[in-house]
Amino acid sequence: MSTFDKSTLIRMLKQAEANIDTEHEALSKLDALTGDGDHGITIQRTMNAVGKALDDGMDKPLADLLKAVAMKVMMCDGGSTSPLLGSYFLGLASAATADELTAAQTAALFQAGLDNFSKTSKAKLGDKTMMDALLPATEALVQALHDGGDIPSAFSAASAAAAQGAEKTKDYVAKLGRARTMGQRAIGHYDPGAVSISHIFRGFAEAVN
Amino acid sequence: MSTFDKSTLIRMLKQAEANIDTEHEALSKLDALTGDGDHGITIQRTMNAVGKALDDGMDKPLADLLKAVAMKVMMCDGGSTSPLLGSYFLGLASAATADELTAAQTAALFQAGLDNFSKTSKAKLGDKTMMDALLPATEALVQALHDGGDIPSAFSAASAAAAQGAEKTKDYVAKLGRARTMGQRAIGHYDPGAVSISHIFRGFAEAVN
Amino acid sequence: MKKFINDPTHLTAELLEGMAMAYPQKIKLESEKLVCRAKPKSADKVALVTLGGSGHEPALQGWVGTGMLDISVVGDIFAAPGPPKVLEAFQKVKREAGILLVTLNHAGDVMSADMAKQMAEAEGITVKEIITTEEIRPSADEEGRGLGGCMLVYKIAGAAAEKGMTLDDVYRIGDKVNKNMATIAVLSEIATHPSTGGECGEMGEQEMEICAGQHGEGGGVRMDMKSSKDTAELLAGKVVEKLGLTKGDEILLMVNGSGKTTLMEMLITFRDAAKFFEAKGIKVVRGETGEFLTVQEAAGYQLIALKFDAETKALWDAPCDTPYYTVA
Amino acid sequence: MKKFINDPTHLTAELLEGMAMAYPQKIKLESEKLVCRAKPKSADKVALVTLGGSGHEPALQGWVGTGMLDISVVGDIFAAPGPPKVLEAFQKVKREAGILLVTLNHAGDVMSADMAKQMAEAEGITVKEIITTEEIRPSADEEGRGLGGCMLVYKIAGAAAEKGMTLDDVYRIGDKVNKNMATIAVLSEIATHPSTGGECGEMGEQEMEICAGQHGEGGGVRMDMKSSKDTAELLAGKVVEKLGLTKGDEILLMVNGSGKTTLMEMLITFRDAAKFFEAKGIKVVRGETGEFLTVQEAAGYQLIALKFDAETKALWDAPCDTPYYTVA
Ligand SMILES: Nc1ncnc2c1ncn2[C@@H]1O[C@H](COP(=O)(O)OP(=O)(O)O)[C@@H](O)[C@H]1O
Ligand SMILES: Nc1ncnc2c1ncn2[C@@H]1O[C@H](COP(=O)(O)OP(=O)(O)O)[C@@H](O)[C@H]1O
Ligand SMILES: [Mg+2]
Ligand SMILES: [Mg+2]
Ligand SMILES: [Mg+2]
Ligand SMILES: [Mg+2]
Repeated sequence: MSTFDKSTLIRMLKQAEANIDTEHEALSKLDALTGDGDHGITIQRTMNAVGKALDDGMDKPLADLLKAVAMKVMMCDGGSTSPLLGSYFLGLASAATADELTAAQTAALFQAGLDNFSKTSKAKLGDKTMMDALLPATEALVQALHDGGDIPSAFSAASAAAAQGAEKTKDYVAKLGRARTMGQRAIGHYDPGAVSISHIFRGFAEAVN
Repeated sequence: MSTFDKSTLIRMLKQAEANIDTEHEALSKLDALTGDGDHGITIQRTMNAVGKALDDGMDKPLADLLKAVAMKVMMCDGGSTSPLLGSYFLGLASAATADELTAAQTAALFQAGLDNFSKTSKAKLGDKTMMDALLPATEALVQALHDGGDIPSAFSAASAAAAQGAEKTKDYVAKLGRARTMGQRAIGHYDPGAVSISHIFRGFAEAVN
Repeated sequence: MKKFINDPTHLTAELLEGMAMAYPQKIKLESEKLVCRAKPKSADKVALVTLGGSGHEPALQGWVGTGMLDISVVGDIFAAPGPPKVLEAFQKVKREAGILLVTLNHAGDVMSADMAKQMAEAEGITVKEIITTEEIRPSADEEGRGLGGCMLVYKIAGAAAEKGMTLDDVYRIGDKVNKNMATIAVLSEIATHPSTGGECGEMGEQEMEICAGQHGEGGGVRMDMKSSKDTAELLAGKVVEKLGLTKGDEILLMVNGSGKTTLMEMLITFRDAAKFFEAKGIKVVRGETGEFLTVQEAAGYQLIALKFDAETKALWDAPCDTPYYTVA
Repeated sequence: MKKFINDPTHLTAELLEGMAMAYPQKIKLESEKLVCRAKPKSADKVALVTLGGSGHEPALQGWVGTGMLDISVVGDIFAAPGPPKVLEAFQKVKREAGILLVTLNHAGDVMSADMAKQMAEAEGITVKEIITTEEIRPSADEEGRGLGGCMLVYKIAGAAAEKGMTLDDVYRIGDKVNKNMATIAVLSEIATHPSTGGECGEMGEQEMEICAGQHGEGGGVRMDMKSSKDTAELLAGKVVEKLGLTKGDEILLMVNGSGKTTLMEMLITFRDAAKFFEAKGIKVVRGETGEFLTVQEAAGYQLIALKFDAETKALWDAPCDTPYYTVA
């Protein structure tokens, strides 16, 4: 497969949701080490909201569907997760110019997601946040599509980059989020939000491969 | 020794205090099983108040000394223990007609203690309270003195009767005090107050033997 | 026992000092263990006195102030204060209008109060006494202890006294509250004695006890731990029975946490109990949820209900101003 | 985890229902997670809104009512509510006089508030925001979180709003409170998450942590458990430093228990801290000791102090009437 359309994106998000359903307990345990122990709950609640919004809005044009997803995500009490992913989906929605997208448009879609996420997040690379997975994943995706890669291999590259980014958070001191106050003691622990993003991108890759 | 005087009574009470100092932790543990776990604290506090009042009032006539003891006992926050033993000492004081007492007067002294204790206590034999030790101890003492026994053997008899009385509380359901509400579940546990009284009478016997 | 304390033998003295320092506008400490109003009530009004051991904060001294208690005579941890100190309180507030003494039904408190009353009478001081016995026991012929419901007597009789009612009326109203209220306790984890660190009793991993006392002295009925709803309905059912509540009755409902139980649990419990009453047509017209009479870090709560009439309801709503209960 | 709860996924909904049923004279619940005043404030006065996760009862919704908050937007356990719900609160109280939003400095709350404010502005609703950051951190260049001190902002800015002051003034006063207050937390036992039963962090048998956060997320300084006095003096010393308190200054001192810590310990702590301040000539002119912002059954407390001036002191004393804080 090499086209990217609404149904592809729906399949990708559903697979991401399934991965989070599997991983949420481990994610809460990670958050217990550097935060308040609830990230598994909030990310699962958020991804389930995504799934629900997709089911309810199947027939809408992609932009409207993504806007509905964003609203649903922001409606759930997701701590940091819900405004961050809400912003991400609003960003995606803003670039969803059609229900079927070219490679360049697909790259632009995910770039817009990252851009709007960044506005809310304000995180830089190395701050030990979701950004550490989302930024390299998006860059890898955009680069691969720009270099003419097909959809499956582009998302595989993105997934690998997200996983690598999440892995690196182990060595960081947190600059944002609840873990900020832990200082050096955060070193050695993964950032749960970054790990979530890597599970989500792994889901994207699994859905198209 | 066969006379009973103020200094004898002081020695007896001091020995009783020493016994309670040794036993207070075990008494709190008993109270934890059927009450609120503080009887060791309250009886020790009470007996220490007795010791303190004796030291402070050595030179007073016996009746005044016992009144001072009673006030000091009642001034300490002793839960059930402080009004009960306060009444006991007030009773003793009321019959302390001289600083040196005949056998008959000694019997009357302890009988008066029991009588005034009973007014506050209202307990009957078998109610699983201090009464179960104090009543038989006093009866044995009075009987022995009446039968012409000397002071040491009379207090030995009283001590044995107190111990036996305390032992029996194991088989009783409590009718008064905090253990009242335990019903059948109190069976198998000693009443801490009765055990205290037996330690006190053991001290009396030790002091004169 | 991991606690923020200093000398375990000075707990009561230090906590009272702390309360007096935190609320100097409302209370003051006299002769070490008498907690008195900062601004005494005028002498033509009935005075309210109570007594009891410490370790149950904010009870009882937390309710000294306008519209509630005049003096709380504080004993050491879980231990009734001795009779002379109670007498001292009577001497301090003696007045023509008279004194109402409220005693919780526990052996030590009752005996201390009794001796103090006799001493007061010998000095010509008149004291009327209400012994609170509102606890629901497993069998109806057992006499109940005095649990958290005392707070309702202080509040309502206190408001009556503040209004200038006679001792007879204040007594009548307080007695009516005692007779129309019911408290039932549930315990799921037992307290430690803060001076000795000893546990007051023992309890299984998945066990709870209803009709439990305040200190883990037992005497209740043990059963498997239940959900909030099942527990609340079990307890509320016994309240309905004891007070003979029927459709149209109006009640005050109070959930009084024992210490460790979170306010979250108490609020959920309030909801479950209130729904149970409402389903029977019994109207929950006033409510309180929080820690009133605690027992250190015991887990569990007391469900307290009062069947209102117009008089007690109006007095419940009357203003009061104490460190731990204020009505604006 | 032995708790009186029902469905662990409905904790927040049920506890809010319980609070609304217990205090219908003071609050009402709208669209599930907006806790609003039972009698709305008149439209010519500034409205106060706040937001935050549940699990910290009685905070934050326990302070909705006359003289304090107009709406508390409640998120699920320890989780900020999403932006649209905050927007809904703004829409509900929008008015010429304006809205003051008080946000505690935690990542989720700040981001949610920020998005909601942008949405509100797009609709022409003006909102001024105070982000509370009064926490004392181990090093002075770290930005503090918003802990229990928020209650002081609600009370004092709320009183200003109730008096009919302009948004600028209400903001100025609230901001002054934020800048003149300090909170330092000590934690000795960690909470469990009430939905998952998981422990939020870990802590040694004889360990305590100062500058600890609200949920056991760490970031403080660990040390051996200390006595009440030593702990209180350590914390109070840091408060003196942060607020630059000197002889003659007047402060409000608050000891806010985290959940498991008994009121006995808090009162002893209040005494020890107050004596420390008084010895330096700093006058503790107002006090509060109790559970304000809790974290389930965590043990420990927050020591909160506000350096008063005449304006903030008078507003602190102004009447208010909410479920969990009342000034007569
Ligand atoms: N400003 C931010 N930018 C990106 N990610 C952030 C930011 N703040 C927090 N996060 C992420 O949020 C995660 C925690 O999410 P969650 O546990 O749901 O929220 P909370 O911290 O409010 O409990 C962190 O692991 C981190 O990855
Ligand atoms: N009415 C009574 N008569 C005699 N002894 C009593 C009575 N009530 C209680 N007691 C005694 O008091 C003991 C408990 O004393 P203590 O623990 O000091 O007081 P509290 O029960 O108030 O905590 C009981 O073991 C019992 O022996
Ligand atoms: Mg978290
Ligand atoms: Mg006892
Ligand atoms: Mg006791
Ligand atoms: Mg959270």
